[in-house]
Amino acid sequence: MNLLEGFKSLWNSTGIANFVLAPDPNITSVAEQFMHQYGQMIMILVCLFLLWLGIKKQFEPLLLVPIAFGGLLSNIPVCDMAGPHGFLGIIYEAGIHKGLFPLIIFMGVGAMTDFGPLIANPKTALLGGAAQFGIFGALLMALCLFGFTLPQSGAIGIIGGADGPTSIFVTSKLAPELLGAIAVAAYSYMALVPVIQPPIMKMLTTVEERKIQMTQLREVSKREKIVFPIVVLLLCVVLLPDACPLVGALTFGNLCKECGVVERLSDTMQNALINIVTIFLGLSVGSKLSAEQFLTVQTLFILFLGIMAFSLATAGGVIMAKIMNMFSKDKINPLIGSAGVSAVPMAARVSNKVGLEYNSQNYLLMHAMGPNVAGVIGSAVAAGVLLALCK
Amino acid sequence: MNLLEGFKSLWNSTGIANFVLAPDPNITSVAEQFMHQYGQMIMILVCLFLLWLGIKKQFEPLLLVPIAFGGLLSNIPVCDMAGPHGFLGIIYEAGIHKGLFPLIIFMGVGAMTDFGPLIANPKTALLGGAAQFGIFGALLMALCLFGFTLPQSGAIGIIGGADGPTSIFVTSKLAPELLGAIAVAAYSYMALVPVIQPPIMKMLTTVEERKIQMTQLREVSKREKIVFPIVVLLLCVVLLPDACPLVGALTFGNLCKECGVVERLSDTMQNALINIVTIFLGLSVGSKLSAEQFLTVQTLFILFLGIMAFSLATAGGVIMAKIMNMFSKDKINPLIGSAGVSAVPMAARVSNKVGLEYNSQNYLLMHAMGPNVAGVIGSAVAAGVLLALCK
Amino acid sequence: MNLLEGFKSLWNSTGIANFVLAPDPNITSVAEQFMHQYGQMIMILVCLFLLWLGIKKQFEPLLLVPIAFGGLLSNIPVCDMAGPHGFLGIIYEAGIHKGLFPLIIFMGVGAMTDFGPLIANPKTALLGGAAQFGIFGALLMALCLFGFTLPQSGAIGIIGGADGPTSIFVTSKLAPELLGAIAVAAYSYMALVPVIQPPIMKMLTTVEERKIQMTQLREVSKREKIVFPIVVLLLCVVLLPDACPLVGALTFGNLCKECGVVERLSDTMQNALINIVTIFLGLSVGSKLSAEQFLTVQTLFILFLGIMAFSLATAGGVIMAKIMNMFSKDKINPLIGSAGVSAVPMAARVSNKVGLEYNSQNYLLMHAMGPNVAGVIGSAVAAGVLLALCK
Amino acid sequence: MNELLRGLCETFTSNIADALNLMIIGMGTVLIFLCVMICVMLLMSKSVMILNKYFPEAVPEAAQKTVKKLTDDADVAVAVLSAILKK
Amino acid sequence: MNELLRGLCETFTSNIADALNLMIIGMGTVLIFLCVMICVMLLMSKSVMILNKYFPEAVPEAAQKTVKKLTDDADVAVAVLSAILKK
Amino acid sequence: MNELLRGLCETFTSNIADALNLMIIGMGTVLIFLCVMICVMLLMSKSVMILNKYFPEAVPEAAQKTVKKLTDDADVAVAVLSAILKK
Ligand code: NA
Ligand code: NA
Ligand code: NA
Repeated sequence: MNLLEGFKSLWNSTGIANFVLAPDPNITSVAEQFMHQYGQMIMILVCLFLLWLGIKKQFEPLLLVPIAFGGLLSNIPVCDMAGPHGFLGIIYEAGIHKGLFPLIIFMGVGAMTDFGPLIANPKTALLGGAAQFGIFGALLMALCLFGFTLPQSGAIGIIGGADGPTSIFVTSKLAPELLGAIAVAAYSYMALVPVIQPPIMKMLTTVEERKIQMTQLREVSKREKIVFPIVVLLLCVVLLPDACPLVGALTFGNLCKECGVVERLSDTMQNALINIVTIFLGLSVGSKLSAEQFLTVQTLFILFLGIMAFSLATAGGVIMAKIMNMFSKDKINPLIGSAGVSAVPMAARVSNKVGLEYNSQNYLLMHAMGPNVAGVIGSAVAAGVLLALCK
Repeated sequence: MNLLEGFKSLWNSTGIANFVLAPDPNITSVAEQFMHQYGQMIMILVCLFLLWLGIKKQFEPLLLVPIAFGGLLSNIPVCDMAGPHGFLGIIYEAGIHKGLFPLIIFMGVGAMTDFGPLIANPKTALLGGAAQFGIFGALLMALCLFGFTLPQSGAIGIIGGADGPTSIFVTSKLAPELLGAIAVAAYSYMALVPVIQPPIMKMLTTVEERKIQMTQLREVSKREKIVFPIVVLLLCVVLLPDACPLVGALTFGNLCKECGVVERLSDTMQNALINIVTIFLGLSVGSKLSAEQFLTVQTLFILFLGIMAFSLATAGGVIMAKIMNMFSKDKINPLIGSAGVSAVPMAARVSNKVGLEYNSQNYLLMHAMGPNVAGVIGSAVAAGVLLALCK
Repeated sequence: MNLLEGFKSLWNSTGIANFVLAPDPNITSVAEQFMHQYGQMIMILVCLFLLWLGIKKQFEPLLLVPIAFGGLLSNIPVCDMAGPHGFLGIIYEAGIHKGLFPLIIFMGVGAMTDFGPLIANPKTALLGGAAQFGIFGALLMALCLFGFTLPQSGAIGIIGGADGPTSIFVTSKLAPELLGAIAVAAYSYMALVPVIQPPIMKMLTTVEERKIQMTQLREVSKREKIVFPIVVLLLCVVLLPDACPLVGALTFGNLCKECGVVERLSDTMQNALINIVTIFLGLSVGSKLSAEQFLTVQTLFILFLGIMAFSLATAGGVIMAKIMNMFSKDKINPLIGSAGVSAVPMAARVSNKVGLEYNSQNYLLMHAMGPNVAGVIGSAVAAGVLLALCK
Repeated sequence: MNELLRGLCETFTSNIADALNLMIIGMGTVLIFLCVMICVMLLMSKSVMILNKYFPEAVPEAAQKTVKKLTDDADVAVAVLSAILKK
Repeated sequence: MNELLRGLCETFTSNIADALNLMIIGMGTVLIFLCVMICVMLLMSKSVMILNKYFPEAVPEAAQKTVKKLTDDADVAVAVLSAILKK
Repeated sequence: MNELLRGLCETFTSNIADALNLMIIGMGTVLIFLCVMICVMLLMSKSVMILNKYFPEAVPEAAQKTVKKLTDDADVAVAVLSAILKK
């Protein structure tokens, strides 16, 4: 090895020498050529922006910080960390491609979720169902207006489910090439729920409706809480086996929490296990933030469709509450309808906050938790439909 | 996609349409045809029963709840969760087929076990050895009376070791097709030790024997506890290398516990790590609860042989204590012989409880812990013999 | 199966019958024949000695106990635990060969490291740079005097980085056959830092220099601590992408620690995750302690080169401090130069202790932490150079 | 050109139809699922209430644990207190 | 028929023999293993006792830790106490 | 023999050259990296200080948490204390 050669070979492996790729003579479009040459550099700036969103703006930092950092790492030139032999590529293959990570996280979500408010007032489940309208509305727009394929449209629609692991699970099966954009959109909009929802909620309700007070929820016995996850799983078995991986993981976690005899396992699912998997899920989702897949006009479309999905979901929940009020004398405050989008517990808190603006004694939080957790089940069911029909 | 077609394809994927499989014209036997058609449905009921045993009857819930839930999930039609691309199938392949999970759990067991009582009174180890008679007795019956093959008989016999990870490790090597039934039998009977053992213990002992008081155990120094796992491993290296994966994992955990300089690792083995692996071990063992493997007359035989194995093991331990009393003036209370079956610490508690019935001042717990932990080593050694000779 | 045959086949599988292998007629050298026949037995003794070092002498027990135990297990005859289907072999393949374990541990190291003292006094980073001289000095000796190949020399040199995960990562890429010896040397010498460094530090400094007092460090704001890991990663991206897996993992952990919004993840990296990975890393590094790879004269060379690497690194740091004092009026106590070898926080403590010997009011600990953590970055950069040029 | 337009138009129509069908099927499935769930839950609650009347639940362990932990902390405080008062 | 019966009989006999052999070998191995273990343990205990006489064990760290933790909690209680008394 | 010696000599010379080159390149890279890092850090510290002047940092959460935890423990102590005083 010669000193000059050595320095030169090292220089050739530096980022300075590799950031700007040589122009590819096969690419004729100027914009594409620019993307080809400067893509990684731009993606690093995008990832730094996402990091800033996560840390400074606290947009779901538990996910966005690892995702953004994973994106940063995977856009480093020379060392192909997102490739098949790279750190992130290996984790992606083992955890996301095979679907393990989202399911394990969903177990943890189950072990952290209290379905009590839903059991106490079952009919609020319909609000969580109506909010899935956002999924199918966005799917329609993606398919008809923006020219996405059917599987891609399904993956984009699922953003409206406002549920991270569900989105990642479905996208990794239907359209893995969009995983980066969809995950970023899903987690960002979940963090933006307090900004997106209130105007829609106010637009669709009258001041009187917003002041409706609801009767206090009855107490739920331990036995009901134990039986509930089993019942949901069995229903899912009977009606929609395709949703069973997601619903199964959720109900397993919840059963472990509620049955009271396996506290060790339930604690682990809620802490060590979900944390470990979150770190690797985030990093490996970030590995899909490559320039050629993220720096496209499709990503802009996905960001737009994502906000449409959230808005339609919010509207769906609120309108369903108004419809239910027409047929029932036990009035529901339609503000809790918006909580049906899931985004647990953010959306329920938004319902509570907007409610308090109009009646400072009207605490809607527990009432909103019903549709909120029903929304998680609803999204999982909708995911099952998409997995069955969009492949 | 046509609306009717879509609904039809969704209907065809529902559990209702798939639970009852179409009759297979190649199957002529009515019973087999019935099993073929309704097997999954029956297995779901069986798994619900196992869940009930785990939750309500607290039969080793840490294992039985995940096993039963895994069985539930793997019997859901359409979504083949126990298949090679399903969630449970992937975990099974990576963790059980390759033997990692049982060994990791055995590390945790080692890190939780105190061999002090055995070191204080080494000769009680013979009781833990004699109790392995259950393994070979059940093996003989399985091979000669019930027509199992030699590897299958070995796997069935190991139920008599009363040790979950050992049973799963051996069965996954010798007869993976029986894993579901053997794991269920092993964990159920471990939970039933307080029911199975006392009659046998009383039958084989006189009232005078049951009242024998034993001298208090001497204190064991830290150095002895550190040297003990190394000595056991070296013995195993010299005498029976085939038992070394199991004995190695056990002694590694124990050494980490006793050496006092790696508390971080020992704590992790006893908590986060063993809990995480237990969740996945349970779920993936459950994935072997398929109808065609579990709903057979063999399963009934295994359940019968399992209880025989436990009974013979109990008898073996008690009789060995009586034999030892013939040759020694330092009398052993034969009630602690039954603790040799391992099932730590349940069997030792049973010895204590039965002892107290006959002499309310006679606390046998610590004395019974000696054979109890020796039984773990004994079973691992017996497992080594089976792995060496039954393949 | 015949009783005699059975006993014989069991006997043939015992360690007694297999410890001493039959002489290989193809081996002519007496020494090699002896090694071939008695190698495993000797390695077990070596591993017991390493265990004793870890437990009794507390030489980095968190690593040395699992490494030694892994070595013990992998030298057991008959059951090929370090082979491709053995417990340790599988873990090695998945975790070390693919590079995951060292990177995950480096994340944890990042989450445990406070770069504050370095940010407060950036110029001390040069000390951490100069200490990397040990790496290249040892590399030169290995290549020119001991006849190692270039990749092997690079792996041996990295011992001078005094950084476990970095050493294992580099060695597993450049010279996996030396992994056992290099890991043992690296961790042993890290534990021996309080013995190795003081004489060299005293030899190279005058009493007056050792009494130099340094001004107290300014406080570092939270923002600086958050920006620091990002800056280091970006620099690494620009200057040396080959070091990015290591630097990326380190800075990810550190960012999670400092950003304050993902405490769950940071806690997990510092505890459950790093502990779990440490257990498996140690055991699987131990699986490379096979007789034919460890019981060679090369291992002696590596042990010698390792101590040379540490000594040269210490000298490099101290001399750099003296050089810097020539050009700056803000004098640095050269005793903190030795902390540049990393071995966090042992080397910094040594600086502090030696400093106190000569001026009982001169607390150098925080000043020494600057070069100490800079040494970690410096070693990672040097590792990047080796990975780029030694392949 | 006419051909192309007609082709586009047809694709659009078929896409709209697909999407609307999916929407109807999907929302239908979700709402049917949840309706059935509501019915089953009401049934379940009724049966559990009857069950609870005849076989009352045992006092949950968790509550006892919290109490115990509190007591432990309290024990420390009491110990310290008495130590101080003795001084 | 006779052939079949004889075949079955032979299989049974061979199985019995196999199983009995396995039992003898297995129980033998287990008991030999544990006997050797007992002997080694007795030896070990003796040697460790002699060792302990000449090189007594250091006080284990764990104990100190517990004490420290207790003290920490106690510190809190003391702090609160003094704060209250000052008010 | 002469050939062999010359060969060895050449290998040795080439190895020395390689190793020295590597040392220069390696130490050069490490020191350049750290020098650039030092410069960037000084710059960064300056900019952050300016930033901190105009946009002061929020009080970190962690501190509040510790306080809260202390208060919790303290609450226990206070509760015990008042309970004792009432007795
Ligand atoms: Na949802
Ligand atoms: Na046993
Ligand atoms: Na270093």
